[in-house]
Parts: sequence; C-alpha cells; structure tokens
Amino acid sequence: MIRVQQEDFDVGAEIARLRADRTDIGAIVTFLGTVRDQGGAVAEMTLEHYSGMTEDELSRIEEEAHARWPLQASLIVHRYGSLRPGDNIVLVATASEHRDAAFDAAKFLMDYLKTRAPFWKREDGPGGPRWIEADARDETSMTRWDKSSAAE
Amino acid sequence: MIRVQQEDFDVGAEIARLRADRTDIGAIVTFLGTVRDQGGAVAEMTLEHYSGMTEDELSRIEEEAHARWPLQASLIVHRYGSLRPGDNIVLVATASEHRDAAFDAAKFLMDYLKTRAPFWKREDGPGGPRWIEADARDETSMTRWDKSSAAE
Amino acid sequence: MRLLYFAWVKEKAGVAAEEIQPPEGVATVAELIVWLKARGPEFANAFARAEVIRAAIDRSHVRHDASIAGAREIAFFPPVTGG
Amino acid sequence: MRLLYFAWVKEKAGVAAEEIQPPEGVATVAELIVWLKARGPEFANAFARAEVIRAAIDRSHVRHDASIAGAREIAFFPPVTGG
Repeated sequence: MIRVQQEDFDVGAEIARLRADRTDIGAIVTFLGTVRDQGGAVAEMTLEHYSGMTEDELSRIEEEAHARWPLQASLIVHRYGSLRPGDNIVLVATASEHRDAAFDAAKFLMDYLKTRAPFWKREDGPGGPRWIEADARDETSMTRWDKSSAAE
Repeated sequence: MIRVQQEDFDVGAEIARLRADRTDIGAIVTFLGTVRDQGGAVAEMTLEHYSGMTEDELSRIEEEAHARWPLQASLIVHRYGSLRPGDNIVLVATASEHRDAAFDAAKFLMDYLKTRAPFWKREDGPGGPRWIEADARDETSMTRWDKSSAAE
Repeated sequence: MRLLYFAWVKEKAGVAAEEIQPPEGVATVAELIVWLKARGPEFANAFARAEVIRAAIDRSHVRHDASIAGAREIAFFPPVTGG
Repeated sequence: MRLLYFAWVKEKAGVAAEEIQPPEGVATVAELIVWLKARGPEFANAFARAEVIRAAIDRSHVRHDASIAGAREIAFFPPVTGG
C-alpha cells in the first residue's frame, strides 16, 4: 500500500495495521526517515512533490519489490509540505516469512524511492532557502539491484 | 540498549523512546520478529534462554555494531517464555544520520543475534513439542560481516 | 500539451504550469528544451544545465531522447531528493 | 564448578544445573564431555553427537578445545535458535 500525505503518521499504528491479525508473518522491517537539523543549519524544510506521478511511481516501485521478493505485505507512506527537525518524512515497511527478504525489499524500496519518487526538499535555515542537491551515492546505490547481482 | 523480558513490547513506544526529542537522527531501521503459525503447525512456542549470558552476549553484539557503524542509538529487545502465533519475539532498532548505516547495522545485529544469543525455541503443535533446529543459513549469513568484506 | 515545472526549475522559470503548442520539428524532450530556452532569459536560465534536468511524460520518467508525440503532460524537474 | 544444560541437552540429561568436581586430567571442554558421557546413559545420550553441542565458559562462547581451568560456570546447549 502507498500513501502520500501532508499530515504526520504514527509508526506503531502503521505497523499494527500492516500485521493486522496475521499469524503467518515472521519478519517486519521498517525504515523511518526523519528531518535532521544538521547542527542548527535547518530550521524548517519544505517537501514539494509531483502530485499524481508520485503515487504512480511509488506504486510501480512497490510492485517491483513484490515481484522480486516473497513479501506478505508492504507499505510506503511519504509526507509533503512543511516539516521541522525531528519530524517524520517517510515510512517504508516490508513483511515476509524470513528476515533477508524483508531487509532487502525495504532497502530496495528506499533506494528506488530516493532516485525515482518525484519529491524535492528545500531547506530553510539561517542562510536562507536552499534546494537540496541529489546525493550521487543514491544513484550508485541503485546499481546494487541490477538483475544480475540480485541473483547472487 | 538491550532488554530481555517475558512481557510484550510496544513497537511504536520503543521507537519513540529511541528517538526521544532528538533532531539529529535521519534514519531509523527496525526489525520485528514475530511467531509464525506455519500453517497451523505451531499452536504455541516456548523460548528458553540462558539468563545472564543472554544479556552479556546481546551487549557485546550491540557494542560491535557501534564500533562498525556511526550509530546514534540502538535497541535490542528479546522476549522469552511462552508465546503464541502472531506474538512479538524480538525488536532490533538502529538510528543513524544515513540509511545505509542503519540498515546494515540492523541486519548485522540480527545475524549475530541469530547465531550467538543463547535462546532456544520449542514449538508445541499437534505433533507434540519439538526443539527448532538451527538454520544452517544463519551461520552463512554471519560470514558477510567478516572484517575483510565489511571494508568494501 | 501541458508543461509542469518543479523545485528550482519552477523557481527559475517563474512558472509552475502552462499550456503550450510547440512548432513542427520539435520532436523530442531535448528539442523541446532547446525551444523553451529560446523563449526568454528565465527559461534560458532554468535550463542552462539541461543535462541535469529530468523529464517525465505523462507521469513516467523519460530520457531526453524520448519522443514527445502524443504527450499530454510533460514535467521538468531537478534530480529528486525525497526519502 | 557449576554445570548448566539448556534446551534438549537439558531434557536428555535430565538435569538443569549441578555442581561437579571433574578429576585431574580433565583439562578441556572436549575432555569434560567425554567424562560426562561416562556418567550414565542419560549423559551418553545427551552428548551422543558431541560435535553439535555448544559450550560457554563463564557466559562466553568457547570451542571444545578451550581449557576449563579456573572456570566457575560451564554451560552446554544446542545451536541457538532465537531471533
């Protein structure tokens, strides 16, 4: 399931909903991304996104993860709008019978999200507004999911 | 922080406690292990442990993770005693500025816990009690953290 | 067709969305960018480093050599920085 | 010294903990296992496949060739299955 929203989310409630009353899940891995203040350099952050494409892209990424790993459930929640240091930005959760599938799928979802989901961060600090530049390492991280090396 | 306990834990509350009011954390990865019913083969499970050594071993594993990755906080909570399908068994959480460190450290903690922490699972199903046998893959998973390959 | 701009591309271009009708001969994303840059200094500035600008046609990522034939919505934006 | 047994080692041996005083000449974990197996059929059965049994001395994992000199607490158990 994917959700793009302005309002905050409750990590515990999201995990509880993902598990529901299932007794066949063995492993749930979650990734929670939060706003860092970077030593006071960031007072506020604005997350812009491309409404419509964001949902399409996150759905495609989620489908791809289910095609690659035996997942019993998954969730991507991503916020947009105005955020402050310490606030939640993104939650990714994967449920599987075994831990390796859950770990790998969660990492994959984050790597893809970081390079494909149309979100842009603007930091507002003492030095004025600044659009965050993409981290070249994110592109590199994607390569670890090339079909050939994923078959290891 | 490590805890070994009979009572259940609340994933959302544990993550909230780990974050406290910190604004320097960028990524929190959690692993939650739960009891699988394995298609009705498991009605109840008993987790025995070596009180005293368990705490020592989990502390050593946590220290090792902090030595290897720049973690801002971490948590291992492991239950013992009688559990039923769907119940929580273990929670591992790692907080870092960046996602790769949090992911890798959480995976490392689970791999080490699986082969080093003195817990033993007994499943009670329609066929009577049965001690779970160790999964040979768990030993193999450990090798991915050999110092040489970790330096990649 | 509808054009959308996001983040600093939007700020530099000074527009978030517009309807355009590119002339015959503008067949690819790259050619559309060249045409947009000629429209004025704001667009020339927004697309100055065209190689770093990403494009999406009808909400799917595309490369600059993609055809724009039949496109209803084309978006231009910097490398994404969510997560 | 104190001996502890866990999981199926405990069930087969029929004892969870005991105080023992091994004779001179029993210097390693492996030698202690040989001596324990000679104490009766339960212990012979519990340690029948000695190679799969894990040992800890004073709450740290050790190999079977580890010395037991000075040990206060020695534990025997199957491969662990927590997590």
